[in-house]
Amino acid sequence: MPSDDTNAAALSVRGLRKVYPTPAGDVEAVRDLTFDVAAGQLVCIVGPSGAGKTTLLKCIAGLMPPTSGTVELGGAPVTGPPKAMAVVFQEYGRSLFPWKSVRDNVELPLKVNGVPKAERQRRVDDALAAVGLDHVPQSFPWQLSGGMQQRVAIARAVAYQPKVLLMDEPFAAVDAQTRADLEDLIRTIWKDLGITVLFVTHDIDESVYLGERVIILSNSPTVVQEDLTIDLPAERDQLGTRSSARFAELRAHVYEQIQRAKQGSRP
Amino acid sequence: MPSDDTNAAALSVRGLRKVYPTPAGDVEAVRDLTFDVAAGQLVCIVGPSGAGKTTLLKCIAGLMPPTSGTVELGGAPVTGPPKAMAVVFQEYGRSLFPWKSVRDNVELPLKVNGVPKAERQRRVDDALAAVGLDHVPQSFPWQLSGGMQQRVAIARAVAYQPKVLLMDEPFAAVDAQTRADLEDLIRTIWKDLGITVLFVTHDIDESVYLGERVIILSNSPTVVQEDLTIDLPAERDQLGTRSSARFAELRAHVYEQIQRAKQGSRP
Amino acid sequence: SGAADSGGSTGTAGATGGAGGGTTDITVGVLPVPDTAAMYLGVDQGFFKDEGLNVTLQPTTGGAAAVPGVVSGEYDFAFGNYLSGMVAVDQGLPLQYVTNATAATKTDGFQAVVVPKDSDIKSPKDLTGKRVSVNNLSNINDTTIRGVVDADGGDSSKIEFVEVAFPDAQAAILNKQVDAGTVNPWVKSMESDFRVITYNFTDFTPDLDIAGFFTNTKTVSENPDLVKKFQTAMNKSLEFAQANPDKVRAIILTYTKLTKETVDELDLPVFRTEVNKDSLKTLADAAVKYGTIKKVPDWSTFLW
Amino acid sequence: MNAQEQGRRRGRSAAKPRSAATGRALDAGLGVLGVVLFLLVWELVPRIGLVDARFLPPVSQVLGKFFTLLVTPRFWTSVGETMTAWALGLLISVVAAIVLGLVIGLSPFLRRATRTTIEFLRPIPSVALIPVAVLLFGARIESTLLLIVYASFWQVLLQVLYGVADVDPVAEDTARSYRFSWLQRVRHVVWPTMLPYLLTGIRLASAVGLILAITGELIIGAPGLGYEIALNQQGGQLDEMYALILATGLIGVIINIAVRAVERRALAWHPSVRGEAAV
Amino acid sequence: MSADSPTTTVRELRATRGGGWRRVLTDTGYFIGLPIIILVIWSVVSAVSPSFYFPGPIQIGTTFVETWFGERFFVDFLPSVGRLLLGLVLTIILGVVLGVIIGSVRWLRALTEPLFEFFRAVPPPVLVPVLMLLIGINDGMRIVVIISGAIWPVLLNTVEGVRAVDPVLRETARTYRITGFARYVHLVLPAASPQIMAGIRQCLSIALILMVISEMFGASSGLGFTIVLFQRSFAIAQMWSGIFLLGFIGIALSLLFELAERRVLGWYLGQRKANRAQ
Ligand SMILES: Nc1ncnc2c1ncn2[C@@H]1O[C@H](COP(=O)(O)OP(=O)(O)OP(=O)(O)O)[C@@H](O)[C@H]1O
Ligand SMILES: Nc1ncnc2c1ncn2[C@@H]1O[C@H](COP(=O)(O)OP(=O)(O)OP(=O)(O)O)[C@@H](O)[C@H]1O
Ligand SMILES: [Mg+2]
Ligand SMILES: [Mg+2]
Repeated sequence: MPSDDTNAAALSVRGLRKVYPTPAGDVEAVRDLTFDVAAGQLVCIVGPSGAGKTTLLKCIAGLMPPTSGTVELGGAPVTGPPKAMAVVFQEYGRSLFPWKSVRDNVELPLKVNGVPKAERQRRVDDALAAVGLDHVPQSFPWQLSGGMQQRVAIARAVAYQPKVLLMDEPFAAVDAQTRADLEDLIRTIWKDLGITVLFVTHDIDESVYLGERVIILSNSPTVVQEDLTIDLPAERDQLGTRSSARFAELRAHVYEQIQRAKQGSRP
Repeated sequence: MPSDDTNAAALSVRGLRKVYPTPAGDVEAVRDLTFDVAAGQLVCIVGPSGAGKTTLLKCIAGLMPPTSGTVELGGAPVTGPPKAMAVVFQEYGRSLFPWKSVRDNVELPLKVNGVPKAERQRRVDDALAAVGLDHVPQSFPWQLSGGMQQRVAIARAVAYQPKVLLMDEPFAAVDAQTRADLEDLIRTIWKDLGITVLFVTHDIDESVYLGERVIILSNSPTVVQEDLTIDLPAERDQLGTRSSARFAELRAHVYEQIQRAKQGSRP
Repeated sequence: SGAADSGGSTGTAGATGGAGGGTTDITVGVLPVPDTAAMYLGVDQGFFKDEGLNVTLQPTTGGAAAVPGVVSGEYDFAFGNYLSGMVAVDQGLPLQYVTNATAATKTDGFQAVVVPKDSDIKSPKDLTGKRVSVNNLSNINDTTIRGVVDADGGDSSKIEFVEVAFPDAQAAILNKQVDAGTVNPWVKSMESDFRVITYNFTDFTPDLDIAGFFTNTKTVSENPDLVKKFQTAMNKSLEFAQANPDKVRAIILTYTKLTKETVDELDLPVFRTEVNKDSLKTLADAAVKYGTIKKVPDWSTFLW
Repeated sequence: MNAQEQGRRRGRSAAKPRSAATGRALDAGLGVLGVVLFLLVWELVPRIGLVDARFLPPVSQVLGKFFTLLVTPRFWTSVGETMTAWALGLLISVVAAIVLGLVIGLSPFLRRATRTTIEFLRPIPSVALIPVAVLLFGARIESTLLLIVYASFWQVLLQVLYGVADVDPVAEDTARSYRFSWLQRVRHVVWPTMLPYLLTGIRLASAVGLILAITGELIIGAPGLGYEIALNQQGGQLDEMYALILATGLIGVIINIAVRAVERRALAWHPSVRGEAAV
Repeated sequence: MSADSPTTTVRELRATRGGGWRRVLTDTGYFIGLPIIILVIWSVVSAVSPSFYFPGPIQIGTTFVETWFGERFFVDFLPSVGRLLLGLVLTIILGVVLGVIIGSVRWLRALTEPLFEFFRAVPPPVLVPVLMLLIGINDGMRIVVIISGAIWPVLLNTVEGVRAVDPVLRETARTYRITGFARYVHLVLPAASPQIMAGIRQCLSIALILMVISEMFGASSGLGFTIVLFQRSFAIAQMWSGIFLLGFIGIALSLLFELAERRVLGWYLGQRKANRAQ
């Protein structure tokens, strides 16, 4: 399902501000975020814990209204969950339906969105195979280890074939080897389907390895600390890319920026 | 509380086997593990998910009896939780008492073990400061982010001033920067107090950076795949050490061994 | 049977040997209904004090609760209809009636089986095959109604008896849940809605004794003195009540929730001291016939 | 209930924060409106003759009676009698259930050995014991007590057993690894884990206990509100009967509010109470 | 991508089953041990010191057979159980449907909350006289009595369960555009089912109590009535046999419920167990 307007700004965030009202007073999670993502781009977002990454993603997904500012997707303002968008939530464990098997979890969104049975099955099989879970389709989520659960959530998003994919620390629970495999999977899907991907992580290496761009967020209340273009070659591989000199430079740069962000420096 | 028999084998695991009886039949988690740890050594344990790392740690901690084989600590067989040993559990969130504040959680083991009040307070304050949590002593665990909870569990172990410290993936939930700080904290404590540390992780870089030795476990049913001595200088720092050539070599070696372990190769 | 054991020593709180002028504390289980007016009145008038009895009246909801109370020794005496007593004795419980409490009226109904004004039930035999409410099944009302119906030429085995408490009976009849119902007290003002089919006590046998006070046989054998005193006081009360209907009406208002209008209309029961043994024999025979009890009680130990 | 209720609580805590005070005021307003609507219906139904006013007096009449009742000492004596039986029964069953629950719950052997017996005794409805109570105690407070204790004991016992079984094995291991003694484990680990279950059990038990107190009085005739209701019903004083029913309902509401307040205080650390603070 | 190490579940299935017979024997021992001990003690005590109110188990046992295997089975037992089951079914349907509606509509919830709190607190027995007046004395009244008392746990638990659907799940459903009816089928009802089942479990015992109570007023047949009649006529052994019969009904209900629960909540029980182990 390659996007047909590859050059337009698929996503445009303008002056986004989000304040959580709580009994104890207001919490300003995000102060002022402005950035654009072109259609078909893969952007990583890093930032200290509590910076507002999840908050930002939820606003983009139309799950909650911003306090002020706008989010536009393909030119239209986001008011509710848009079509053809999939989200992999940070709380992966809680985002799976515990009363459905792995297979049914992946299949459900396709079913209620009217995908015909034959195609549905094919897509589900492919997605499960891609994340290495084709051997446990009848298990329930709670019978799996944390890493496996996270992969189910990823498979669900992949099978959905969205135009925009939002992922919130999707690899936090998987071991190093699997993580590397999944990183490559995301890049493959992204290139094959031409989708737009927003990828939140707190692994600096990962953000550099994956992204075309890395957006570094400041400490809360959050603004964009830096918007960094990753000028690594498009073809990347785990050993070669990660040991390249440019990778080390970019990595060091991001590291330094985050450290500054944590110490409270603002752009 | 530096150990007084620094050269003896503090910990000796001989032919350890652990079978879990379950309603559906027996599960052999650990088949045959034999290794020694000298007093005052820092050993990292890596291995595929489900290899039995947690099982091993629990047997050492005297929390469950091995099916066969022995665990000896300072020459005496372990039959119950030994004195002067602290464990940081993998399920850090569940190991904190939700009905006690952060401070009380750290203090409780000292209290029930009869540490006088003044000293108790000093130790708790120091431990909380060391993990960067001195600003939230009155909070309850569930008011903290995952990374903070994990640090409370670490602080509790540190304040206990054990002779032997067992840690089960203690940094899984903290962000990169904090993780680096905590790694250095562990090395500092270890050197200052001269304690014996067993550190389970699935971050390969971390195991190489931290340990004097890395024990690599095979796939379940588990044996020792390789026992690797880390010949890096004793003084380590995050930037220098990690970018050294020897580090990269060791890292690659461990990586390869784990990959082989996952593919089912056995020594 | 072991029933007496569980009671332990008789529950008479005060010294049983209150032989001299000292008073004895006794507890009497009563129902808060007009039938027990004589007892309340007697206490009020001091007849029991005169006999050296300091009475505590303990209201209960039914004879069924009073019997265990007496057996266990919690109550020294209790109010209960004669058929309830026969049932208990039939099961081997050690009870003995010591005085009368109420008898059916000679003339009019204190208690009646009624139907709606427009019902096609005209006489007792028409109750055959109908639903009739009584306050307690297997007790004095269904037994007497059966007797009346059979005597009238109907077939009482075809009556379907339903338990409905007296206060609910009117509503049950009006709402057609039952075809006929036993009401108590039956008062004139109900005549606008209902018609009486039978005054089932008087129609069953004239001068039927309905209820009395009973005690544990153990009390009778071990403490005849106390029983004697109680009987004396109670007889005085009954006579006084029979002679002073106004005082009876006044005292009823104090311990029931009946309204003044109802009480004024009330057809008071007869308060009589001597027991009409023949009426009880008739009742017992009918109870055996209809299977309420297995055998007629031994009169020498049933009545004092 | 039990663990499932725990689940609910966790869920609730994560629910969206309310839009503050205005929302709450609106809710309260709607609640009052609901009550008013109900009273209106009650007033109208007998007035327009849908139900015979003899059987269901209009609410104004009942409320009037209710307020006159409030100044009669007899009413308060009845309330006192009912509440005494309730409180005593609850106390007995709670203490017994805690002791037995801890003893049984902490021993796997006892847990397995008592299972069938508990499963048999528990579902026997306590009203079935009314005849036994009557035979044993007559129309005394002990009768009601027997019913209350029997009914509420199982509620609390089951909750305590659930609670003891719910102790997190990781927390238990933590305590053991730091060498807590048996007593210290009960005090610092088992008891706090069990507490929310216990309080749920007490809340359920207090509701059931009140039901049984009133039922016992109503059917057996032990002194108290239930007996007054029976008396008024027999005397045909329906307005007073309804007023008393109203009173029993209000007592139930008050008890519920009180127990919940205790719960909130005792469980400030617990997810059900921590409310919006949780992330 | 490397294959995962086989999961525990797979391995568990493959593993051998050990000590089958001994397991069965110990299980049986645990199952009937204590009941047998109690019965024996009871027999001995009642043989040594017979009590009018507490007949021995053998006497109650024979009385049980005499009393309930005969006409009473059809006249008292079946109608009572029929009313109980019908009442339960109606209670559950009504409770869940109302609960889902009220739980989903905020203003409705606010409107009804205080009223429900009140009605739940009214002891159901006092409603019996009222319902007798309003409905009459018939099976309908008895079933309404059961419903009016037993519905609260189901209704209120459903409301809470519907409200407490995990927000992450709710958001997941929203982003995948699972809305409308599908949302109830796939999200709301399953998510609330642990709580609904908890409510139903509570409602079982209340319904049984109310079945008995409803038959203590204005009935001429039924278990509740019969037991009281036995008591009033001092047929003690029969009375106990009736009480035990109620106990058996209670057990049967809770067994039925557990069967249903295992079907409906298989996922939930498994999940809880999984969280508990390790
Ligand atoms: N529902 C809420 N109510 C109040 N404050 C909230 C709420 N959700 C988030 N916050 C606050 O908003 C800030 C941003 O939270 P958010 O979850 O977006 O951070 P994050 O960048 O995703 O952090 P992490 O890396 O730990 O996931 C935090 O300070 C958090 O405490
Ligand atoms: N209580 C238990 N009952 C049955 N099997 C168990 C139990 N605990 C662990 N196992 C099994 O034993 C094996 C080893 O488990 P363990 O938790 O020690 O692994 P681990 O190396 O700590 O894995 P991870 O890195 O995922 O924490 C796994 O296959 C697991 O399924
Ligand atoms: Mg986040
Ligand atoms: Mg582990």
